[in-house]
Amino acid sequence: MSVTEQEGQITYKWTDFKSDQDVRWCPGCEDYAILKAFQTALAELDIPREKHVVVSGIGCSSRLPYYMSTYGFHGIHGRPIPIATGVKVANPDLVVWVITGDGDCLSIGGNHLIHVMRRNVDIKILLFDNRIYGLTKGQYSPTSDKGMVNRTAPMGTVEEPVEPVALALASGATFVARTDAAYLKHLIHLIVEAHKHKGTAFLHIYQNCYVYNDGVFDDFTQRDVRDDRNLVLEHGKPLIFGKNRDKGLRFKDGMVEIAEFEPADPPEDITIFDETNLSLAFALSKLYWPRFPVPMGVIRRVEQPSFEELIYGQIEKAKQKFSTDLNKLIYSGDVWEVK
Amino acid sequence: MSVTEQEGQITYKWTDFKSDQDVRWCPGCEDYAILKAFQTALAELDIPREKHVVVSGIGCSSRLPYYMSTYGFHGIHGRPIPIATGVKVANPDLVVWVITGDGDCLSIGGNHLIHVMRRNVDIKILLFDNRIYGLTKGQYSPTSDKGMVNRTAPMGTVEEPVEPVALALASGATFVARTDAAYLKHLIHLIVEAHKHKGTAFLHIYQNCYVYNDGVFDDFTQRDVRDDRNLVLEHGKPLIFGKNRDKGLRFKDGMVEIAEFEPADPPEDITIFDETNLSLAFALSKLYWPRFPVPMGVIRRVEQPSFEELIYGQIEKAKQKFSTDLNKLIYSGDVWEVK
Amino acid sequence: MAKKLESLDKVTVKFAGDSGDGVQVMGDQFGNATAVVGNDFATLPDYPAEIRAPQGTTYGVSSYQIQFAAYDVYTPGDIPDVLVAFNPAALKVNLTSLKPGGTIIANEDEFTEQNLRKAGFSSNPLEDDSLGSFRVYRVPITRLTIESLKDEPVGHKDKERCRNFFALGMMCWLFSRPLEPSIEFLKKRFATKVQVMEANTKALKAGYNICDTMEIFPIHYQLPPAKLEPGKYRNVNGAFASACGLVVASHKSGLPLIYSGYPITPASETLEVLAALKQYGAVTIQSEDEISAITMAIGAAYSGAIGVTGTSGPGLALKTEALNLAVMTELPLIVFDFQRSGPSTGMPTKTEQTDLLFALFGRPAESPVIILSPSSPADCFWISIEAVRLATKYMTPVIVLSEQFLVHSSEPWKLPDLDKIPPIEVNFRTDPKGFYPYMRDEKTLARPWVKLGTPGLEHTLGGLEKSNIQGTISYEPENHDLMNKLRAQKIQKVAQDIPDAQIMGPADADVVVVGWGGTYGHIKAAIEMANQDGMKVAMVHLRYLNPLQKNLGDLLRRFKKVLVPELNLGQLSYVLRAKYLIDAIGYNRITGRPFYVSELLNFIKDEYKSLRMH
Amino acid sequence: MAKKLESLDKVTVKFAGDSGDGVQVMGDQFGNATAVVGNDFATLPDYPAEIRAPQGTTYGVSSYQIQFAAYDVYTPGDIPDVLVAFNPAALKVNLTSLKPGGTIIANEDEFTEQNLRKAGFSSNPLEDDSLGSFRVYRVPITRLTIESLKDEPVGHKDKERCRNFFALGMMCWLFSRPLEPSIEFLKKRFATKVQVMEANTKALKAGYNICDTMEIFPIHYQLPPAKLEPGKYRNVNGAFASACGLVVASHKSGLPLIYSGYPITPASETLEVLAALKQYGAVTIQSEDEISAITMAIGAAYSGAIGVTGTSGPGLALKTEALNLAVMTELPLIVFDFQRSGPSTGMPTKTEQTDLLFALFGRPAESPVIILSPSSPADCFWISIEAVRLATKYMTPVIVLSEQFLVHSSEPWKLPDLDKIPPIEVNFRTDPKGFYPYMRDEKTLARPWVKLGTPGLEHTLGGLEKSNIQGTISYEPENHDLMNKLRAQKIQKVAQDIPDAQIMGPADADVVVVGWGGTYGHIKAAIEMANQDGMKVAMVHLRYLNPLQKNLGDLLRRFKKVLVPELNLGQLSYVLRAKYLIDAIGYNRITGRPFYVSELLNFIKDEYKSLRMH
Ligand SMILES: Cc1ncc(C[n+]2csc(CCOP(=O)(O)OP(=O)(O)O)c2C)c(N)n1
Ligand SMILES: Cc1ncc(C[n+]2csc(CCOP(=O)(O)OP(=O)(O)O)c2C)c(N)n1
Ligand code: SF4
Ligand code: SF4
Ligand SMILES: [Mg+2]
Ligand SMILES: [Mg+2]
Repeated sequence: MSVTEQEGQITYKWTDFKSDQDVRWCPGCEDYAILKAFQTALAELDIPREKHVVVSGIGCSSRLPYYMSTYGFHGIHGRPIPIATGVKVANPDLVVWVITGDGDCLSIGGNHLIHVMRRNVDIKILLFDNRIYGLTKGQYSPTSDKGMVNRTAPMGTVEEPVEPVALALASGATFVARTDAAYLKHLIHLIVEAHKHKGTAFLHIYQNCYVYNDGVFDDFTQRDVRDDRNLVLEHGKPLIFGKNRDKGLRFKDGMVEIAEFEPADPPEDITIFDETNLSLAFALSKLYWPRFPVPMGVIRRVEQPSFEELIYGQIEKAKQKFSTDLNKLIYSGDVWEVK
Repeated sequence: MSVTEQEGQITYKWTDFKSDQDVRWCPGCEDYAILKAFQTALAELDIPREKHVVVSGIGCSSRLPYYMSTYGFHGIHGRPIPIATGVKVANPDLVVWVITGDGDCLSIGGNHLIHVMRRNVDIKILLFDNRIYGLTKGQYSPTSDKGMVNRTAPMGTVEEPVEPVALALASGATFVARTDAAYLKHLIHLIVEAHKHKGTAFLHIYQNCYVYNDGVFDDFTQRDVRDDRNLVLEHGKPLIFGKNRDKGLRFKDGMVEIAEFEPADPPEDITIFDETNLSLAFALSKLYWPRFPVPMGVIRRVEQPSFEELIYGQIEKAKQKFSTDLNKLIYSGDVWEVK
Repeated sequence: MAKKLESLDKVTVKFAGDSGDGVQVMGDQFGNATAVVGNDFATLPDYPAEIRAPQGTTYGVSSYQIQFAAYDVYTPGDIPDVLVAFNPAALKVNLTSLKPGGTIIANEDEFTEQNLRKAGFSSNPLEDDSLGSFRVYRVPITRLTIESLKDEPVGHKDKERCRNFFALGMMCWLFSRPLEPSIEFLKKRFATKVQVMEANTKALKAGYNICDTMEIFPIHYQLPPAKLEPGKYRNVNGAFASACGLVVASHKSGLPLIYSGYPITPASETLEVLAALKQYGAVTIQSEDEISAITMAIGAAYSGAIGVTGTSGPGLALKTEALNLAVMTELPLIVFDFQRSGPSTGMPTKTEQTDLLFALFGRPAESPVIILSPSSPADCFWISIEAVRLATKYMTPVIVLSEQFLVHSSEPWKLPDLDKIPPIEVNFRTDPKGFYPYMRDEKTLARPWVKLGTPGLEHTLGGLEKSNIQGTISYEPENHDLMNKLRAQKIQKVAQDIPDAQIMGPADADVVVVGWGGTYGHIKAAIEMANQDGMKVAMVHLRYLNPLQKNLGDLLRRFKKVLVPELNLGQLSYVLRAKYLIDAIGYNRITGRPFYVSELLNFIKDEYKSLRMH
Repeated sequence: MAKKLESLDKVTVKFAGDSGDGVQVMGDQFGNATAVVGNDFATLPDYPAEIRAPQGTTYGVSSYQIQFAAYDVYTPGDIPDVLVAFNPAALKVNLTSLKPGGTIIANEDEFTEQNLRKAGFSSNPLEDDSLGSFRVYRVPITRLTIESLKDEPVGHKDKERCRNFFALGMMCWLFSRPLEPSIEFLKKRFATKVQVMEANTKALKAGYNICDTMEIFPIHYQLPPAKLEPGKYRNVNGAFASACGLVVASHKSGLPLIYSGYPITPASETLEVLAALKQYGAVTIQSEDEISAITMAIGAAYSGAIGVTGTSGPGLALKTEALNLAVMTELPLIVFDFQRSGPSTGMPTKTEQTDLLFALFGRPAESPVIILSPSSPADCFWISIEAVRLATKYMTPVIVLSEQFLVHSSEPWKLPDLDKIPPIEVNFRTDPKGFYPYMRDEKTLARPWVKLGTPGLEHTLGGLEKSNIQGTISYEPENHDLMNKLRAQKIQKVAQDIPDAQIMGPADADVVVVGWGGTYGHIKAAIEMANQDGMKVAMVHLRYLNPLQKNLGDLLRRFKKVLVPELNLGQLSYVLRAKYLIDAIGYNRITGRPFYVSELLNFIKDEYKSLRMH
């Protein structure tokens, strides 16, 4: 550990967030990249290490807390969100992170995702979406493509995949962002943005599972195609993409179309992206390659009081309004005396 | 029972769907109205009574199966959807209904809602949304208004309500509709439409709980105001509402605005409603009184193969492709003989 | 006209009527008046399963039973001596459980043809001979109430609603109870509705006075005060006592209290009571389901707070998996199970004691936890405190097995001196030197508890098996064996930290009756009667169910017969048999209601007799 | 040069290496070759917990153990006589469990400095004296493989990958096994990759021939064929046998099979096997969680199908609430619990038998179910069929307690004549006359099963308590007591319908060893050895755990000592103590691996000795 205290400031290196445990993901797994990004982001945040709590469920991704030098909790399958909620509500001073997988968060744990969104608990959720169950060796997940052949669907899955971003939005998310594990800088940036947000932040990360679902995101994340196949969102800017920035999106009456134009000369009716526009965010969340570019970046960000803020607000109010004398509590009924 | 067989046709009256059990909801409860509508719709459908299976969870609403003369199953809290899925998959000939409440379906059972939508199992879900827990005597539900004072939130709830329609849409719903229990005819109509749909149908019904949440929908459902405060959706028609049909909605770039106009003369740019337009449906689902009229009717309807259809399709294919001789199964490994 | 005044020493009264008849308020107020005259008492409200059943139906009957006496009272009474029936349905459902020769006071105004039909009477029982064996008083309560309020400036409906206070006035006269507590109550309750308050007060007095003037009852009764320990008392039910105990434990330990629960009958009450105690810092969360409720509590416990969750059968079932996480991470966690009739949804508003084996064994793998159980409504307070003490000291989940009966039943509670309750000492680890997350305290085998945010103690917990001491993930065969045995030993060590089991009753008894939970009062009453009848029967009542008290086996082996009455099919019996190879004999009934003292007495008698015959 | 050929009667061999070394295939093929020469055998694959641990690490070691003999084999062997170590890590993790004086065959090419360091060796054990007590054969397996394939038209990597077949060839020579089955296998496996097939075949032969030619082993062995019952055999593991049994039961009963499960180790395998059997009509659903899995199965059962769900500890925990719904609605439902090490996530890839009390008591309230447990991989087939028979006949959930060990372990299975398996008779109610949903069959107490869609039998089931016979919602106290007792009796009645418990071993034994589940083979082997050692020890192995067989109590009371070895802290012991007041003595170890026969033998010896001393 090398913490330098300068004028009350702590300066961490990303390695200060490494634990002494051997990392045991498969060689080639993109979980390594996310771990590194996470450690780097935490070093950037400059918050004392002991204030961070990293809570996870069960899955390959959920092993992450063991590799961190912060406080950590490796929970049970599907439940990292309520565990993290408990941690945060019990001690709002902590910085609470959730590490979860597509199975953990969207299959068994899907309900908690809905409810944490509407509560807006100030926790940061990093969803490692590899569209497969890694730890249990290759069954399909809720984000697996329809028709995908795998261990529990030898003739192909028959279910439509669910879109995590759309689900979060529908549930009342106040911060939603998306990126790919291979976009290291973007990922670090979004982790930092997620932290800055007061309330629940949901970060959807495409993550390649090298063993059971290799290359599933390649079509739109490979270095040579990504500029043409990603739509990087910027608040207040028109929805323009393409290596030459010569394509844009137009939304009207709930429909979207791609406009192509001369690089320097976008038409006026290209839709301007607005982080606070829920319907637009939802429409964007449902764009997929190859029909559309895949949106990346902050998809929604709005301010709203957090759950624990409101809870402790009520407690303060009650303390002002009612007596806090414990005796008053037990004497609160009709009391009589026997002599 | 009075069934008349005419040229192979059965003719039911709604009373043929009544059971011999006393109905035990509170006097004044709107569950009575939905029960009646349901029985009436079933009579309209002209399907043999024994083909209907009504599955419910736990809650006031979930008592409904006992009052039906069909097959019924009163399950456990939050699980009617998977139970119904099991019934339907085991026997696709049956007509399977789910009766559920806002707590049952959206709190403890929220996850099953997501997953049945993406599976598109051919079951029909009737959500009785009274924005409260009735059976357990008045705690708040996921649809309760923020700030509402109730038994578990004596200083008001601190959670944003969840919108069932938005959640269903985000999860991949192929049929979503909404109405109010007081709109008897509309309700009957939508139940029939739900039945016609092949795949999961989700019907969101506002239902007044007379005892614990009386009048919560009155603002936009009372007879004298409803025309101005509801937006009745019709596929292919412009989004026009108002007693005098002098107001309409315009959607652009994810934003919506109300246009007022002369009754006979709607502007051209009023958005045309399209049942298959997902983004529009989502945007509509988030409109609330008093800022906007509340959309009623079929909000989304698209065709997609149902879950059980695909499952049995695969089974048929496998039967054609592989031997169905049981001995082949046990002899499938390396077999040797001991003499 | 002076009325005959007789002395009685013990009475059970039941008020019964439609949900709208206000019998619960009436019962509560009668209890208060009973307290003031110094009788001991116990009460049992009974609500209909339906939210608001149609008026006049048998399944819509709400009732309130109270037993009071000139000496110690342990139960709300088996079957009433006196039934106040506000309508035919109330009479109907209570007829089969009324003392032979008992008294019925019926509001004859409600015995209309329609109501009689709804209740399933073919003719009016007040007029035919069917009530021959009872003393029946027909009182036109509704009409008398309205008559007495004819000058009051409130509407007809409001006047009618005063009939419970009119009836209360009558009962106060009949049993010589003062009206003042009820008058005080009305003042508070209707502080902003003065006219309603005055109408009710007037009805109350009218009910009292009319008995004094008119020939309604030929006689009235007086019960000398019970010899209760001196002190201040209040009436308390289990829901309130449990919540109160948690708040006090939070203050005594200096730890924040986080209670997360999902509504379920009859657990909701405790959540609701706590939700209204925010001024004491109690945080309550209504979670989306029981799984999130318990996992939130686990998160809170990891954070360094008292994490509590409460539920009933179906909900506890859902907490099973997460409970094991708490066992594995060795975190203090309190889980309340307010037992109700099952399996599955069962009879959700009824009581039974069927979750003992579930609490013991209701988790996959070897998963020992502490199990406590309160014996009475007031004991719920003490058990809450004890649960927090043991959970934090031994770093383990504690299950508190309460019961629907205890939640609603009430009894006078001698209010404790809060200052005399010892503090709950919690020593968070703060020293990073030599720290490992699974190092163990020698005496308790507890691992250290760390408040998150403490520098230098960063560590990760989780559900995978951990190496002892270091706490890193371990698949080492011998370590797993060791950890399983350590987890078991840790819970067994608690036996050193709790009082020994005590025998109540004659030292030379041949027969002992062992019980647990809310049957305490019933067993105690039965034992006292048995001993009065000349039998020598002792009693052991367990508040600690896991581990069992260390002297229990030896103690039970002293007796020729060990009897175990339970509201289940023999769960404690099973445990005693397996642990001590004692041929425990069960009395097992699961009817959804508490035992009758009389059936327990019969059971004891029969077993006692067969013992003597050998 | 002719080599010395010796006769042996029993050997345990273990293949160990990196996941990439192909030891599982090698083991399977060695098993096949072993079958062909007529030895009896049992196998145990062991996978690393990590998906794909870094190469050369100890936690990345994959292994395959096989015991084979000239007579009956009951277990895969305690510790190997022969270890084939593909790398230093494989040697490292197996060193402590290798027979003293045993044989090590090491691929010396992998004993590089880097690999030695990764495995935690400070010096090369093949070169220092640390392996002194073992017979060590250093073989440059990799180099020899590549050398032997120098003319093959495949890449270097592909050549290297043939080293498992090279080693297999060596082992076939060493134990005189034919190569043909493996050659056949390669033909099928690489039907479309002829060059790879040929390379592997060549490597296989080269491995064999090199031993014949070169001085690698001074000796080789031959085991005479075991005297197995004549018939056709295949090697089978528990996952496949369980799934197969369900498919056969579905055909024998004429009922559709709906299996819904959520993936979890080691239950996923059975779901995966079934998912690939669609041609037999098996419907599998991968549900969103375990709760939906079981409730889907309940829906299927209500519909009139065989509803099955399978899981392991944490998943079973989640099914608790719904299981009670099936108990209450009295529907046939099969629940597989493939037990694994817990509590909580525990050691998910390891075995233990810790869910017996959970299966018995792991539900709130009184909730009896049938519990069965297979004794061996092949028995999984029969238990599946028995589960379907009993569930549908008694209209009740059945829990099948399988184990991680049984799922993966394999043994030769004498293939049954499917036509001789009796049909499972299911009589759906079709007659509306006099129908009530809770009327009961006199003999079984089962209520009628109705296929949904049957006209005139419309009814509603649910979790609320029902009146007996009519099946309407009932809060009636005596009805609830009756229903609780009927549900219990119904399960007890099954004891009339199952074979009595049998004693295996000497009729005049003083000591009996009682076991259940996958320890069958280990206990049986220990018992045989004990009796060979002159002790008189009998054995009773339970496949029916609830209800227990009706003669069991009497049978056990005949013995002076009842020993109960279990991979838990004494769960069957607890049951036997409680039921029969027998002082059952447990041998309890929870290490995540099966018993060693030797430790059981020691336990038996000690207890036997202490008995003689009295
Ligand atoms: C209650 C329960 N059910 C099932 C499992 C088995 N299980 C462990 S991880 C997992 C899914 C892993 O997939 P995902 O969440 O996508 O994480 P990944 O491994 O892909 O990172 C499952 C089904 C479990 N541990 N607990
Ligand atoms: C596992 C479980 N948790 C909790 C309950 C208690 N419970 C029964 S119904 C209900 C909620 C009812 O609300 P809703 O679904 O909105 O139905 P309503 O009564 O309003 O129609 C709850 C919490 C239960 N029966 N089972
Ligand atoms: S299985 Fe996939 S997700 Fe899991 S560690 Fe390996 S590559 Fe990564
Ligand atoms: S509590 Fe509300 S929802 Fe329930 S029956 Fe009564 S009025 Fe209807
Ligand atoms: Mg995944
Ligand atoms: Mg509701």
